[in-house]
Amino acid sequence: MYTEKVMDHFQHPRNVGEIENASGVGTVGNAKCGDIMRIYLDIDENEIIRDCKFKTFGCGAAIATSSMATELVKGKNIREALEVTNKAVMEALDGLPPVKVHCSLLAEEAIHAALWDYAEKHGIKIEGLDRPKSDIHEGEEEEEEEY
Amino acid sequence: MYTEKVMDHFQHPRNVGEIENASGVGTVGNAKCGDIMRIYLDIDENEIIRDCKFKTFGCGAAIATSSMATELVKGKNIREALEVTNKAVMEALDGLPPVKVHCSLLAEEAIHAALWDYAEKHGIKIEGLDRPKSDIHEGEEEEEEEY
Amino acid sequence: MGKLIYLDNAATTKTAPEVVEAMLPYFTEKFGNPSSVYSFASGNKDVIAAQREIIGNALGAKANEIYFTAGGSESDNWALKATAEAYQGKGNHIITSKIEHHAILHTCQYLESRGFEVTYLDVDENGLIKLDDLKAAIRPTTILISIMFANNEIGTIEPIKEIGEIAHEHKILFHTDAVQAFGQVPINVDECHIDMLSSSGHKLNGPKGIGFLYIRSGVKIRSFVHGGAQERKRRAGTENVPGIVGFGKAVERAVSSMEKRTSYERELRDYMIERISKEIPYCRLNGDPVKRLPNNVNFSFRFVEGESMLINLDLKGICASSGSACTSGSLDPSHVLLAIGLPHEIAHGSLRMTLNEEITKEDIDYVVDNLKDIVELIRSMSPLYEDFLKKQK
Amino acid sequence: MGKLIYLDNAATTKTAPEVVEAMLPYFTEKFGNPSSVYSFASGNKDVIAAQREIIGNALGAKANEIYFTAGGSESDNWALKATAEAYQGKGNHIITSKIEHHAILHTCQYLESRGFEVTYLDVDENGLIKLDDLKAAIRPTTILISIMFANNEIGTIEPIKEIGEIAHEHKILFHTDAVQAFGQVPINVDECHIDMLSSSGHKLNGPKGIGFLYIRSGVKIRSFVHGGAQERKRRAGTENVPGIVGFGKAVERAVSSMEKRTSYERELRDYMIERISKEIPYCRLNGDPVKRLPNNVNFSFRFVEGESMLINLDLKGICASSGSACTSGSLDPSHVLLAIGLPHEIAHGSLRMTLNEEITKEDIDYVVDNLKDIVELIRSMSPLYEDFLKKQK
Ligand SMILES: Cc1ncc(COP(=O)(O)O)c(C=O)c1O
Ligand SMILES: Cc1ncc(COP(=O)(O)O)c(C=O)c1O
Repeated sequence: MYTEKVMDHFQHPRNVGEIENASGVGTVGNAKCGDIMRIYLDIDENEIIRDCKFKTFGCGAAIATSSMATELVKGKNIREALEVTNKAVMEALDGLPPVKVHCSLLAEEAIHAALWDYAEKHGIKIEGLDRPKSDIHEGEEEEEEEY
Repeated sequence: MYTEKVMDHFQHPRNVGEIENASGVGTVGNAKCGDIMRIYLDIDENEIIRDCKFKTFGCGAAIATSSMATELVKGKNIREALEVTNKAVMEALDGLPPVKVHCSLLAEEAIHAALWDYAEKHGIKIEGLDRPKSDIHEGEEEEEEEY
Repeated sequence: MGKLIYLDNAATTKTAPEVVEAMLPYFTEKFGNPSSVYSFASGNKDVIAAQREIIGNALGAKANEIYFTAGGSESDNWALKATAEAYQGKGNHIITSKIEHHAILHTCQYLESRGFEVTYLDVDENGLIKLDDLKAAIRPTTILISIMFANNEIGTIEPIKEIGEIAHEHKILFHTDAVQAFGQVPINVDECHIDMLSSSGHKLNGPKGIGFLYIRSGVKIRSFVHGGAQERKRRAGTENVPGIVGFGKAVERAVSSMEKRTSYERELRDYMIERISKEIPYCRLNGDPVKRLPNNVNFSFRFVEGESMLINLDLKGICASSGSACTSGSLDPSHVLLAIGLPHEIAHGSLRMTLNEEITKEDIDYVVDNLKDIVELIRSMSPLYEDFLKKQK
Repeated sequence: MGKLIYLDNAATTKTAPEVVEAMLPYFTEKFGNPSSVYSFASGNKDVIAAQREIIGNALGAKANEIYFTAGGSESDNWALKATAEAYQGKGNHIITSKIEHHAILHTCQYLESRGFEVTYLDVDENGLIKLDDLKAAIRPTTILISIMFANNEIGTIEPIKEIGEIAHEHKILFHTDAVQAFGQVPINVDECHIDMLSSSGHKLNGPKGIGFLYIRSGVKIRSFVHGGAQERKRRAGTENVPGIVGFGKAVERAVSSMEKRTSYERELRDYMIERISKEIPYCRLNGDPVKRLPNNVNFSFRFVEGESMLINLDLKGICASSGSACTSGSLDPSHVLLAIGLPHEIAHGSLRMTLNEEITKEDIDYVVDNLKDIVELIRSMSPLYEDFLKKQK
């Protein structure tokens, strides 16, 4: 069901953990729907993401996308990090099953939420970054029954 | 599906043929329903059935019941022959599948029809013998669909 | 019993040994439920997808248009009942033919009892529907045309492409029961404008208890069996993995061997038809002589009843079937033989022999030689024949 | 992969080798259509009758009350849809429970869309329906009560005898989905006043794609699949002879071994439940601890999501299942776990392990040891656990 890359990141997740006094923290998803992602960012004065950690409650894809997303944003500056879309995460994992695409969206949202938190804490505005949705599944339709 | 006795009478039918100038001939059933039986009787002056022959268009059970019926009436007197019911024929054959019971009725009717013909020709009345139905299936319901 | 000559391949076929071989691992080794997460079972999902692909290819269809069922009857029931329900808003009229299999006819009768109207098209003396009749039967309320690809008794192949064109022109859904045709004649669902197609595994050397319904994407019929999310949520029930694997293998086999096999069978068939026509008097070939399944031989013999032929043939190790009422336990002979215009008594004397690639010319000779004797024997006992001979004089 | 510990016997079971053995001749040797006249095939009719006898005996039913289908889902659909149709004149109300299999629930939803009214009974925290609720739900228009014999997720065995008595008292038909129970617990249809009962072959080491519906004689439901005269004219389609033979063998096997097998499984089950309860913190046993299928273990682990448990177990060669939404691709966790009152996030962290007689105590130890590590590992990555620990301080 999962690609080798997904399985690798699931079995050996990168950057699991917390960052004390992180520059920004974002938590998205909800337990009701079975996945919650929390991302910690450590951002230096040049707006470079020096470190990034995550904690995730969720399925194999949720864990793998969290791991991959943290890998992708680490070392990037804020603007570059904003461009790490769910598509980028999926591609880096060699794809996800259709029913798991929402996990990659969750990862994108978690980064955005952490960046938003950073921006708020520092009183800055990051162009192209919207307030995170309180619930990632808001407005998401349950996969339509085919007929 | 058929008992050994039925198969024996089907494979080696007794008394197949015609009797020229028979004392009585009866034909019952119709081609529409897939079975016709014709029975020839040779009855002597003591009302003993000296000989009996049949021709049948029909399934295995039709042929076997014809054969058995002729065997059963041969040598009997008229009154005894009247008592050769379809049940007697069936028993003598060690039974018939339920959907084939009507064949044994046909055999009974064929004997009755031949006896009726004999009675008419000789201007006598045989007690307990009714005019044969023109069609053995008259009034017979098609096997009810169970539900 | 000695030799067995199996000439009833339209009733069912032997599951090919390589089909059984392909199925076996899925009983005891790879027995997992394809819906499961763990790798031991989830591979079975791919295996099923592969069979869908094979079958789709064989029909010129997409894999995801193939929905596995328990057999031809379920497929027919699904197609008719679900179409009736889904397109009820558009109309309540269905067109079919008088020679369909009971899985179609009895379903139509059921639908009639639920307020639908059904036109049962007549067929000509060879069993072909008339396209003009079809056109004339179409109403604004017609929602479905269901005509079988080939008939199971007399082997007649209907003008499916032309029917499909008429249906398409009138924007009416077209279903075909291809239970007898699939694997015997090439089928392309696009060329024939087929929207739904039924098939059954055991008719082409696959296992019993598995079939499929092809449903063109866009056709909005719902589940017939509600429950789990199998078959893209359209047919619930844990997948019959061995059955599906066996079916896929059987289709692969049937399609790859089709040309060679059917040309062999066609030759044998015609040889058999010729010998019987020439050597047994008072007989009639049923079904179209040309537009005919490659393996179907069907004759009526006057003055003879079918079941007694079958039993006599059985005693010689020959398996065949008949449209006689007696074989079904009812009083009426086959509705197909009546529909092509046979009188009852002649319909009762019909014999169907359906060949396969294992049958040899020697087998055919053996069968025809025996059949000659059997017909003669039965006629010698027949009061109808007696009357006929007397009239001749 | 090395060792495989299959703990998903509620999803499907391995077809027993002796079952496959019994089926094999019916593919390639005795492949005849049971409806045929000739002796080569007609013997299969008796073979089917013999299986019907075996199954009838296992239930205290008559052989002719057993109707073969393609599986549990078809049996459930048939029972519900045909009853609704046949007893429409009497009423339009059906009573079922919130924890039924989707084959029941989705069929009920379908029937609701067709004008029927359905009461879905609540269950208590162990998954048991309350008899008082049932009594209160009965209306003059109630035509059917359908309550499962045992639940497929949490293993709870419902008070079937009491339900049957209530149904009987009110002259309401009683159907039970016994797909999980048949072969695991003794069932007598008369004692329990069961009018219809569904079963599926592959849940008791029989083949996939075969099931049956028991219909008490006198219950006037019609065909679900119309067509040929098979199954006493109530379920059309060429009989799946190998499937039926395999099913019969599996039932024979399950019934004769039931006492020994289930007491073995029960012991293992309770050992496993005890170890997990004691050794893994923040867990909850789902389902009734006593009124429980002998092979069912179902736990929820807080702060843990089910699918990631399954994948980690899979990596250790352990096959299990979860009520997590993620395993089904939907967003909601199992309706059964919600019905017994679990909050969503706890329902997501459920794990079902269903044993069989081949599992050993050593296997259980291996599984529990690994499960402990896996739960700990997943918790160490869980933001919910992090929050929980912080609050504890
Ligand atoms: C309780 C219950 N009912 C019905 C079914 C459906 O059975 P099948 O998948 O064999 O159609 C299952 C199993 O999937 C089940 O566990
Ligand atoms: C034309 C046709 N349609 C439908 C069926 C039904 O198929 P099955 O018996 O596999 O359900 C058959 C065969 O019996 C058939 O010949």
